[in-house]
Amino acid sequence: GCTSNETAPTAAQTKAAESGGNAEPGKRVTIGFSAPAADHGWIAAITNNAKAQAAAYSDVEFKTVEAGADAAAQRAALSTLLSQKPDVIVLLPHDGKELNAFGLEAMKAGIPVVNLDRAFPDARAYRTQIKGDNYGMGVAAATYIVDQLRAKGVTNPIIGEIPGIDSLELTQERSKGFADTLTSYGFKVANRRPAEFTADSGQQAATGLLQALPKMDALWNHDDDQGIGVLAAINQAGRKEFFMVGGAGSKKAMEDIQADNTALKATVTYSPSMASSAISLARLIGQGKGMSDLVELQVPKEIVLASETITKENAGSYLKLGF
Amino acid sequence: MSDATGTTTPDRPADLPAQSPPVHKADSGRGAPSFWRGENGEGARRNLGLIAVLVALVIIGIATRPDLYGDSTWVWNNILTILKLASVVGVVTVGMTFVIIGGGIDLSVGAIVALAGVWCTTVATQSYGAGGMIFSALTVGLAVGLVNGLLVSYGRLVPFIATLAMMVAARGLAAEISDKQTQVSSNATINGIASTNLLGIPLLVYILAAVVIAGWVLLNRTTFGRRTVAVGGNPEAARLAGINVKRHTLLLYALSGLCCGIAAIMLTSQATSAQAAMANLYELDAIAAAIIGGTLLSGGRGTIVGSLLGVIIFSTITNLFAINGLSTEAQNMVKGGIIVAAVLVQQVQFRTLSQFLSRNRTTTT
Amino acid sequence: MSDATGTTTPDRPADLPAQSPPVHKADSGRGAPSFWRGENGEGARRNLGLIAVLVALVIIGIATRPDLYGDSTWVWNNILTILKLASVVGVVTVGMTFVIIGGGIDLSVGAIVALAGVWCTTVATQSYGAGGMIFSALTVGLAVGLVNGLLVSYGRLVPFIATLAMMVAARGLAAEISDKQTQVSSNATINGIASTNLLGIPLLVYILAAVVIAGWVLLNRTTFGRRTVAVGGNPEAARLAGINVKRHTLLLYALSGLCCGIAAIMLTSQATSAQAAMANLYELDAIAAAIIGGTLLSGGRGTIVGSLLGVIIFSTITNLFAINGLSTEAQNMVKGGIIVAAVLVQQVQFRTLSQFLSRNRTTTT
Amino acid sequence: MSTGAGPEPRRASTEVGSEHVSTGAGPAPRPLVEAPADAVPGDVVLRLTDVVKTFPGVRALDGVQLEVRAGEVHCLLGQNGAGKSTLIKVLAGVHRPDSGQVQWRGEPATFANPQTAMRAGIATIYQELDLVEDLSVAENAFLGHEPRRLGFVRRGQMARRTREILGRLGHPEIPPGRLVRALPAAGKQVVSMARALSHEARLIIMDEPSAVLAHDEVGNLFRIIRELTAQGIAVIYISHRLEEIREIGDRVTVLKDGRTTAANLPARDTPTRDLVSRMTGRTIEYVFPDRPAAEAGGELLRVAGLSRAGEFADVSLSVRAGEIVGIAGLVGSGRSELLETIFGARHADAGTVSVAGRSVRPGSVGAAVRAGMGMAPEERKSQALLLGEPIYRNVTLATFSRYARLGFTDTGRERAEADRIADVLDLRPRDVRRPVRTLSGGNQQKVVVGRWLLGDTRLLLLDEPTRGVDVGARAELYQVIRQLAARGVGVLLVSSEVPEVLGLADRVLVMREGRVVREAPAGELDENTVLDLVMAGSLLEGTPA
Ligand SMILES: Nc1ncnc2c1ncn2[C@@H]1O[C@H](COP(=O)(O)OP(=O)(O)OP(=O)(O)O)[C@@H](O)[C@H]1O
Ligand SMILES: Nc1ncnc2c1ncn2[C@@H]1O[C@H](COP(=O)(O)OP(=O)(O)OP(=O)(O)O)[C@@H](O)[C@H]1O
Ligand SMILES: [Mg+2]
Ligand SMILES: [Mg+2]
Repeated sequence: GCTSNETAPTAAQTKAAESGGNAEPGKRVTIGFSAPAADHGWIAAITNNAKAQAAAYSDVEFKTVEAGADAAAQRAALSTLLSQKPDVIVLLPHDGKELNAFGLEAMKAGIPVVNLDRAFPDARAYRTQIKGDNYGMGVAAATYIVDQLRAKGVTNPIIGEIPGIDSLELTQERSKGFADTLTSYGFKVANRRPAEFTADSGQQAATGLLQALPKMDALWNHDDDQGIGVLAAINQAGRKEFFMVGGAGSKKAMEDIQADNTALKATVTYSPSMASSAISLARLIGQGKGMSDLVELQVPKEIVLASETITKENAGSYLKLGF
Repeated sequence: MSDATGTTTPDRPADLPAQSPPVHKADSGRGAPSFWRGENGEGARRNLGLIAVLVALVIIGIATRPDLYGDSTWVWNNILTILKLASVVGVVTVGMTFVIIGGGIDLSVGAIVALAGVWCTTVATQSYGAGGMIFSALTVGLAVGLVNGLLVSYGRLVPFIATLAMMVAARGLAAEISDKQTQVSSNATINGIASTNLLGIPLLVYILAAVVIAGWVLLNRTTFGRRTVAVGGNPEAARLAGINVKRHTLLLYALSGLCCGIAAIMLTSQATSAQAAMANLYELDAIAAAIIGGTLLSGGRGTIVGSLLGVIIFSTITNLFAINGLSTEAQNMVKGGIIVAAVLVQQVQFRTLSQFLSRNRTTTT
Repeated sequence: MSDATGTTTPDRPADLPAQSPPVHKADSGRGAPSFWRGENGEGARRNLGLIAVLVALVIIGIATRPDLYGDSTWVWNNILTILKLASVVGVVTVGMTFVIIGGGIDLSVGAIVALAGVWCTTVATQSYGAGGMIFSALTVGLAVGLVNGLLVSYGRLVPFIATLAMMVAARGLAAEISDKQTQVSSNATINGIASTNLLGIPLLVYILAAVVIAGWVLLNRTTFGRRTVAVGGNPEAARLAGINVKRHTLLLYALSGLCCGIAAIMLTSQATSAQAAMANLYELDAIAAAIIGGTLLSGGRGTIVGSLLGVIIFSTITNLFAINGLSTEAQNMVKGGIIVAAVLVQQVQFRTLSQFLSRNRTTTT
Repeated sequence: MSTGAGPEPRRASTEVGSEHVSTGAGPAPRPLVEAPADAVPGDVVLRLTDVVKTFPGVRALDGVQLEVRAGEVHCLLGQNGAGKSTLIKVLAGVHRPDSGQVQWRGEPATFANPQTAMRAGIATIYQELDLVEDLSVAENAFLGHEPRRLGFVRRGQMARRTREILGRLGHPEIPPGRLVRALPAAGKQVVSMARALSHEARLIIMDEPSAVLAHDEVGNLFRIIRELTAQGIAVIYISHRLEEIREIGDRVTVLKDGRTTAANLPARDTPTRDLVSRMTGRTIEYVFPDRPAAEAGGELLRVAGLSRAGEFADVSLSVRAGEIVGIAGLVGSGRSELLETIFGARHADAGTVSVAGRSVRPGSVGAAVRAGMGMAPEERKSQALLLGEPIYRNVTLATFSRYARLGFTDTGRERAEADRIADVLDLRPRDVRRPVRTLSGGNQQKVVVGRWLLGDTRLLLLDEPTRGVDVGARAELYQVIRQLAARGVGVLLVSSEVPEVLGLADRVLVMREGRVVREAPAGELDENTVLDLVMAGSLLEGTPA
């Protein structure tokens, strides 16, 4: 989540309309947008980025229906969006599988759907999907941890994990990538205490974890927003013997990594900038154009963002992408 | 003399018998249409208040989005959208209404819906086809409801705690069964329930209507329903009247569980999938709808129609926000205000109406 | 005369007034220590049951992780961890206990904590320093509580609905103020609260203790507490005894809001930040703890010590799961079971003890 | 209790009985003495031997003997807390006895639950109303044994049968479909009776049914009881009003401290002093206290033109310091509402209330209490008591803040004050730390009244203060009220017992249908005059429209 007290979405996460090519104003496109209720910085950044990117185009009309606490509420909101007949719909569903039926319905009605981040199981339910790599996040985090531990010569490390809301499939994928990678090196997770993507829940989960593991070598926390609380808990417990890897890539986390005065030594990205890209893709789809750097005449079916590892060395260059 | 009956001479000798107008025969019910009287008089009046709230919400909708409301197809479609949105919570609320009238509370309804949904979409269950899925959802709902009932009635646990424990446990079990994955339903019949229309009206709305009517009949026309009122309103009196209060309580939770089973099928069909986190906080929605609808949280009083109206009001509010594209935070702030306003409107409405009616009645006697 | 009191001469002249043997006075408390008697006897016995549950939990902990429990530093640390974990919810629960004893319920506590936390960590507020932050958190909590109280007492809204509306609205406002961002607290004093120890015990635990003691005194030794019990136990009787029921109700919600303000500072300090989604579902935790602790959901009865024990039991359960590294789903299933078992143990405990004591008493008189 | 009809028998004292009162003839409680020759012939339907029932800390029944015959009205007498209600709850299957035998129609029986008892043919009207407010009259009458087909209530049949029963009870005007919540207290009592009659019962138990009934209603009740007994149905009748027992009873069994102290006494012929001494074991100076010779003081309460639509209209009255003003009237004549309005618990539509010349803010109980008023309301459970709280906290409910310092309560002092009240009113059990819930009905009533004997109340509003209070305590209560008046307190007393109003009050107001129809010094009225004034119209519909 966005960890600063600033309010304006960072300009760095939107792509200003350059001159020439696809940037030239074209046919007017109405983009309908829906994301779950933002109770968390990352989703807030998604919505803000989408809004800002849409505002950067003079030929885009942006209609947002922000819908409720669960898939049912989102479905109801989307059906009102559908009845307003936008040209393209950009959708971050509560759950891809639960909203698959809506994707099909919209596509059938001739409205292309850009799925943002949470995939529909049915390929006919979307025109394009752009998403982060949850499994890859876990892989990246584990890889960094393994490298560090090997460098230190730790043979039988105690590794902790603080995931986000555990019942979400994305959490499962992250944890799986993490566990799979560790296993391939003969390591395992000693204890994992889920939090809820919020700082206070992160603090409580971490307190429990620290109590359960009186000695620890490394810790992966899935989310930098809850990481604020995790770091606080580490401070409050006065523990220094391990290092921590974050997730998502908030600005605060990058600053901490750069300053190198906390347990946080690295974070693996899952950038909300994908929302900006989704709007750009939706516009191109609405105008019938392709991505001008590619040979294809149409926008590709699927784009998966790579999860990058940010450390003290490269934090400076990523800082502008921090949310 | 009171103003309402100011016909007598003030200086009448004090011991003159029998001719002063009957000051307090007010509640005898003459002079008012029978709709207002009898067992459901107050409930009916309260429901009128709820309808007034609904009308007000629609008027706000029209005022804010005249463009949409100008299109009659859209309006019809929107009504169906609202009803479809209300359908799943509506079914849960019917069961909840029984439990609350019977003096209890069921915090586990959302979890039961999730468990039943997950159970009926496992690969194994799906292999039995639509019939097997429906059967398993209903059975799971009923079984969990029975456990709730046993804990409350024979285990003598406070309903709040018993069903809270069940809420936690059932969600855990659902996560275990589904391995925290979203389980996709590949059964066309099940998935079709949500997209089928009969005579232009979605099947889900028929299901809601059927459950509501069945609930109404059960509550108002059967011994089970009448005893529910007794068990919730005065458990001691119910016991003294020879009602088996424990068994009755057990049945109430089972009924609620069964409703959750039905809701699970509806929700699974809508989402063409099920997962452990589905139907999140439905317990709050259902309780709130029942209470807005006039059900006493302490038991002994409530109507099915009121609960239905409560659910519809909540889904109309949600719809109102959607068509106005309000941001979540604004939405929440406004929603709080609307809920308060709705209850106040309804109360005022209710009081004014009662006064009006009783005045009317006094003057005609 | 009854066997229990068979000490008087049966043939004593009957016209001797007022000395007939006290057949019905067996419960005058002789033969049992004063702790068990009188107004708090039942509450005290119930609390013993809770302590038994706690002991059982600790034994499970020792059995499952003998390695950790072998280390006395770790054990001491673990106790402090459990208490720290309990501290925030504990403070909220004290306020909640008052509201419930007074016949109400407050679903908005989590939202108030979030709003107060967010309010006191805005850039503007933080510029006033720690004092300003504390002041604003307390003021916000109190103010929201007052609004709750006004809605319930003078607006005559059902508490469930009024505070549900407030829950939604306050979270919305918190999201608006924070722009849905996590607001980091950069105030060292505030952040230090959670990491300060006095005599080896965390400051947070002192705060909890202070609030609990203040709550206990308020409930048991002041007219305010007495009114609370009266208002919740029988509002009509309270009113006819000259108690201003509405004003008192208002104060109860204000008190709960104030507790939320205190909790907000504690939680903000722990997390060194605040956001609109913080203190999620604390209302459920607080209500559950109070009820486990013996507070009647319908009002009129409850103890602060019971509520405290309820909170500690819940945080001990969480701790037990953490040190055993249980998966979330297993954790949830087990938790449901533990809650049920805890209440049952406590009930049995309670019944057995009462029986034992009354037997004891009968034989000694 | 006055046994006659007029104000004459103001002084009827009974002498000492022996503490261990024997049964009618034999010295020991067992075996039961045979019924006197003039008892109603009939088979013994019910026989209790040595029944014991203990509650934690209390032996409520301690070896009870009882014998009831078909077609008789068997009265149970006993002080508050003697165990009468507990006994009938044992019979009704609510409580299970710890030991002792119950013989029902010649065979040993155990009634494990209310259903068994009802199936066996025992129907009960409980002391505390046991109705469900949100069910209709018919649904309440048939609760638990509704006429039904396939689980559906046969509403038509149920309404018809209810109407029939209500007709028999003399209340055809009560609509079977009306919610019980909308009925006045007396109407509810009728529904309770209708419920008992809806069973095919061989034994009907009535626990103080007349406590909430007015004079004419009691007559009505007696007519029904006679009808029932003529059919061979047995009736157990509990009341604290001896004159009722004389009128309707056949035989009397007396309980004291959970034991049968006398059995099968002839109801009509046993001298009052015998009955009373067997109940109380001591002398009861059964008197209304003398009225003081001195004139009452200055005007304390003035009520002018007070009205509330639908309840009462244009009531004006005054109470002077040291004066007891009684209000007589039928149940349902609006007296309770008047009192509550004076006390600020209801908002008047018109009129003013002033105390000692200062007008009291309308609709505010707080203002009334500050002006020095106190009110003992009519319905103890719903309006007055915190059932789970200890006795002393109930006694001090209106005054605890006076004993508090800086907001901190002084429990010791409260308990001492409550102890004093308990002594004065002969509360049983005497331990003021017991929860009020465990008290018998009459003792609960004493707590309600006792509350306002504390503190510096200048003006006492008493609504049916002696409802359910036994003979002995009643005399004490009268003394206390009179003593308070002698100290300059003004008392406004509502009672449905005309002799009580006439005997205790200095001045009497008669209310009918919400209006004051007569005001006179008590000495100028007699019971018949008052009854004539009061009687007009019946419970619900009253005068023909
Ligand atoms: N549930 C209970 N728990 C404890 N004690 C009880 C309970 N019910 C009754 N008692 C006690 O049993 C005794 C008998 O009470 P009971 O109600 O039978 O008296 P009663 O004769 O009906 O008196 P009244 O004339 O006042 O109605 C009393 O001392 C009362 O306090
Ligand atoms: N809950 C109620 N709903 C409707 N009307 C009521 C209700 N309670 C009382 N009334 C009306 O008010 C009138 C007076 O009631 P109530 O029986 O309390 O009179 P009362 O003279 O005070 O009786 P009592 O002498 O027993 O105190 C009744 O005739 C009845 O019509
Ligand atoms: Mg009794
Ligand atoms: Mg009355």
